[in-house]
Amino acid sequence: MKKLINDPADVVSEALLGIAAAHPDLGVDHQNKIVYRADAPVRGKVGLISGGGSGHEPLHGGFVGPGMLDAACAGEVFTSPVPDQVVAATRLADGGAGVLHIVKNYTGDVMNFEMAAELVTADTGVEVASVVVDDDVAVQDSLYTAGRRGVGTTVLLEKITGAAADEGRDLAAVADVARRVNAAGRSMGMALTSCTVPAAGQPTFDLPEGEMEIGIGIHGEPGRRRVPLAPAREVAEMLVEPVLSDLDFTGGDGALVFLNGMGGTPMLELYLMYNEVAKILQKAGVTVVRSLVGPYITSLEMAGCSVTVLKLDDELLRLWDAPVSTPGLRWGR
Amino acid sequence: MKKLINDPADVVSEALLGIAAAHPDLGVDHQNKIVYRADAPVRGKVGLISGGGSGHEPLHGGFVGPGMLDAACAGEVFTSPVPDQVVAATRLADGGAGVLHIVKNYTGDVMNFEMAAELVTADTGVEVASVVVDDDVAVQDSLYTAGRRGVGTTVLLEKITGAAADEGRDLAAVADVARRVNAAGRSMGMALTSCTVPAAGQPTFDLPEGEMEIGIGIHGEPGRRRVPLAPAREVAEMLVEPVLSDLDFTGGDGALVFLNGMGGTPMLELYLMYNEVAKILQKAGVTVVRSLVGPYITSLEMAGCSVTVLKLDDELLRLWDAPVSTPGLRWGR
Amino acid sequence: MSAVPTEGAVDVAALRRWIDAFAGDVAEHQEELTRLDSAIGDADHGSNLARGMKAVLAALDSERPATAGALLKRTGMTLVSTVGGASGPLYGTFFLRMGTAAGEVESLDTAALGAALRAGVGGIVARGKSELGDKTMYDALAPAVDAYDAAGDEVGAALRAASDAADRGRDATIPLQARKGRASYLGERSVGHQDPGATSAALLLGAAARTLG
Amino acid sequence: MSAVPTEGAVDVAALRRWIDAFAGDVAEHQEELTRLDSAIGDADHGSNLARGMKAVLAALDSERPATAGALLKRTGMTLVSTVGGASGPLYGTFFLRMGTAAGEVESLDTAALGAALRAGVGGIVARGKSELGDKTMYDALAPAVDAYDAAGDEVGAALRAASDAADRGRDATIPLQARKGRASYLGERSVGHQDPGATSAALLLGAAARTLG
Ligand SMILES: Nc1ncnc2c1ncn2[C@@H]1O[C@H](COP(=O)(O)OP(=O)(O)O)[C@@H](O)[C@H]1O
Ligand SMILES: Nc1ncnc2c1ncn2[C@@H]1O[C@H](COP(=O)(O)OP(=O)(O)O)[C@@H](O)[C@H]1O
Ligand SMILES: [Mg+2]
Ligand SMILES: [Mg+2]
Ligand SMILES: [Mg+2]
Ligand SMILES: [Mg+2]
Repeated sequence: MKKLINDPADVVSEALLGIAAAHPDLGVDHQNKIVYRADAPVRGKVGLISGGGSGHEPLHGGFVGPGMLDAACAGEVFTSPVPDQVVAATRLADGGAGVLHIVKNYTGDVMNFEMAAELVTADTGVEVASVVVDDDVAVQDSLYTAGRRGVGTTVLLEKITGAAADEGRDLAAVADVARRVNAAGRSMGMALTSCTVPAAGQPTFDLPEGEMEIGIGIHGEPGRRRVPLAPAREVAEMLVEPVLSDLDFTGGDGALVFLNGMGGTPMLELYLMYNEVAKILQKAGVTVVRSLVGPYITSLEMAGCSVTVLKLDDELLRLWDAPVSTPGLRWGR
Repeated sequence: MKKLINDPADVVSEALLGIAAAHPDLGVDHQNKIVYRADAPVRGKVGLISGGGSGHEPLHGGFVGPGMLDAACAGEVFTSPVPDQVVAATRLADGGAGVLHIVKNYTGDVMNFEMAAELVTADTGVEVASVVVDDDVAVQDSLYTAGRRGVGTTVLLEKITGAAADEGRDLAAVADVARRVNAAGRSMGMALTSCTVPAAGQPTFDLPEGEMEIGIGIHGEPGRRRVPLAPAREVAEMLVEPVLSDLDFTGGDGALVFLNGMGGTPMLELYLMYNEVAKILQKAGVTVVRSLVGPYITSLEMAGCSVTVLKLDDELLRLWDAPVSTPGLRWGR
Repeated sequence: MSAVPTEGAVDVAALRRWIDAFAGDVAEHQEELTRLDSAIGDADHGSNLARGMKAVLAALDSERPATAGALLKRTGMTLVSTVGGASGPLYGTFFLRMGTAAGEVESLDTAALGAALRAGVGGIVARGKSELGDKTMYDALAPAVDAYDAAGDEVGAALRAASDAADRGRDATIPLQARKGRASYLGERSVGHQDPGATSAALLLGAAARTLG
Repeated sequence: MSAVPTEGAVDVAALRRWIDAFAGDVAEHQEELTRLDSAIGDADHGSNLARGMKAVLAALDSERPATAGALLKRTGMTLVSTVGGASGPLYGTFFLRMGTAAGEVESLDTAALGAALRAGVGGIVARGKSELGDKTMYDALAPAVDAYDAAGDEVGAALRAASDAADRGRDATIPLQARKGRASYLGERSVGHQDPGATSAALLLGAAARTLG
């Protein structure tokens, strides 16, 4: 294992020290492993929190700031945070208008956030709503799965919902925007390499030269199928086709296209992939009105990418364009 | 070789298609492989151009936009652009106030930019000034080297000099700011892995488990020495010590600290490393007033990082804080 | 309300020995659990449980709960607060419910221990909505409590039966296609791999048979 | 001003055969050149030169220059415009200066060819400020032009002497510590490796000996 770390057990807490040092606009509760807006809670604004295992940076801590999240809980690498963290983050984020929990659909995340919401409601009276992101078309929502995973759409949802909260909407309305984003977003990912969980010390799976995994999530797990390595244009087809067959673009809505890097794939390749994706979407008659290219929801140092397509209406577009100021996404201020 | 590409020969031109598709604010001259501000030239403003081999993204194309570069030339992977490209970029960027060439100190870059400047001056009458960035303390400037390499400081210089040009200064004054930044910045880098040049098809060098390279540049070349893998805190010492012993901080100036990822190292590790670097600087009595953490000047998918320390005075700080709007760095608008 | 110790009953000290033994087994098998989780999950089950059980030992050392209920609930709360992931809430709920069922007593007889175990497993089902054959820890735990109840009055024999059944349940996860948790994302590719949670659950019952019998 | 063809002289067609042969040698040795550049550089010398020589062949095919000067200058300009890196300006300048020295003639005799080669090498020194022993292409080219001049009037013999000297100069780069170009960043670690540019320069002289002699 080759990593820039000290003791594998300290990776998350030491990275949080670095986040605190690098971003004076953010506060870090090192005890509870929470990154929060230094000016939290914002009076009268619905608080937005999220969290999950670490190893997906900049998600979620890098999306804390004006226009996006109020606080984020960092679990151990690829391990959902514990309820205590979520409770503490909820308290930090509550400005009197309630708190929205943005939860990626993984058994662990869902259960830990659920327990936290039970505790918050019982102990503090803070109003909590939850939205579960499940946008990964690699996984069918059926009796045979834990439902679709929450992947790329999470980033877009945190941004757009953050803008809705900034407009002063109430908790139900903010949660509604979040659910609309989730309903309008679909993703599909692939890996060229595995990644190494620091505590495990070796790659999660073995992926020989000449092969790749299609339909991966963001936890370094193997994907739905292993296929021979293919040129970028074919990889793009494998990702975009299932996304588009699951989203109805006949209404003439525009799309936000998000080409995400899994952590170990450089921008040169991501832009090249984005070109392939854009060509396929154009052929399919999808009008791309906004795009995002880069490593925003990652799987440690895994090489690979995912494609997220979000159907935009005028409101979602306006909320996407609204100012945001976080380490990971920043514009308009 | 596992990469998201089609034909290795087309990597750069296809990535430029992706940049054009993803960034409507940027123009791309595909013939000359130039990324430019769609609104270039800006009348009356000194034009800023840079360029170099590809594979360092977001450098340089990702730093084109208001407040930073006017145009950037993309060479083949790790290969300096040719004079024709530089000439074309100079023309695109000239708003009547002359053009500054920002050149990283590599034999190839220097010679190609030099030939371009000769051609521009002979053919067009556009006034050109050049600044050569040479901030890498791994390489001593001596009879036995081609001088120090240009690495991390390039990013900071492009940002700060861009702000100076935005203020309407003339070419000599803008070039002077650039030279001051170069004089005040020092960098040192390391690698955990090699990277693979697409056209070469295999890793540039072999770096076994348990070893790392100290004193690398940004072209996937081996470093100054190979040493056993060490914990992050020791790696930080190996990078910061030579930087600080080359910069005089007795005047009480603040520092901008830039912890750069080489492409394959995830943010989790970069923040952890930043924490180590910040601790060492604090112990050394250096006041960090600004920081930048992330992959901004990369070496394809190489795992590793570099540390750049820039001594700031009030003016450089103000110019760093000025608004910038590029794919790679954006704030204030 | 403190219980009168019964012959052959499981007292607080024995329960503590169980927790100690489970913590030891988890530490010993940490790499194996993570390796199993690498094949069909995200390579953290071993480190998750090891971290949690280390915290449990520390909590029990500092608090020294005096009743079965207090000891089991402290174990559960510590797991909930330190493990995370899927197994944190699940094992946490197991011990919390088991502790609630056990009550503030100094020892448990065979029937009370069986009822407490069954309550704990019920907590896992309530949290995880797992069904038999989903390829989860429940596939080891469900047959274990059934075997315990079927084995009669002698606590040692009952726990050995439970442990054997848990081992068989664990082995029986190998051919299954997962329908819960991360492994379900793999679809048919989950077939042929032993479930990590069922493996740690079998360790839990094995430790019980060694220490409570 | 068109020259009278001399017996044993090198005409435009022969120069074109030289360029063709060099392009072929570069294509054939592309991987080797890149491998050498991997050890002490950035793994692109082979693809750089291969790309450039492919473009040169295309340019010469479409333009069919009628004089030695035009052919060599077109070669140089194409290399400058397509190679990039250090070798682009260096080889580009070599051919540009060689073409200027050759002039608008249809053939070169032994002395004129030697003078043109020397002018080309002078261009490399002017651009790259290289000195003997810096571990660059100059270490193959400098002894080559000296050997050419020392070899007498017969162009074939002169080129064979030059080619042999270039090969020796190339081999002599192995023990050197680089003082120019990327390899210099490696310090002592550059010792023991053959310089990629000296290797391609030896190919250039080898192709000349085969085609112009
Ligand atoms: N819904 C569920 N019900 C019961 N057990 C489950 C459920 N989901 C997952 N598990 C168990 O959890 C184990 C994985 O635990 P762990 O790796 O610690 O958490 P995570 O899956 O969040 O990484 C699985 O092997 C399985 O036995
Ligand atoms: N200053 C110089 N003078 C002469 N030759 C040089 C000089 N610098 C580099 N070279 C030659 O260029 C070769 C490398 O060419 P190439 O790999 O194509 O360019 P780059 O070094 O820019 O990647 C070296 O092997 C060396 O022979
Ligand atoms: Mg996990
Ligand atoms: Mg190069
Ligand atoms: Mg797991
Ligand atoms: Mg090279």
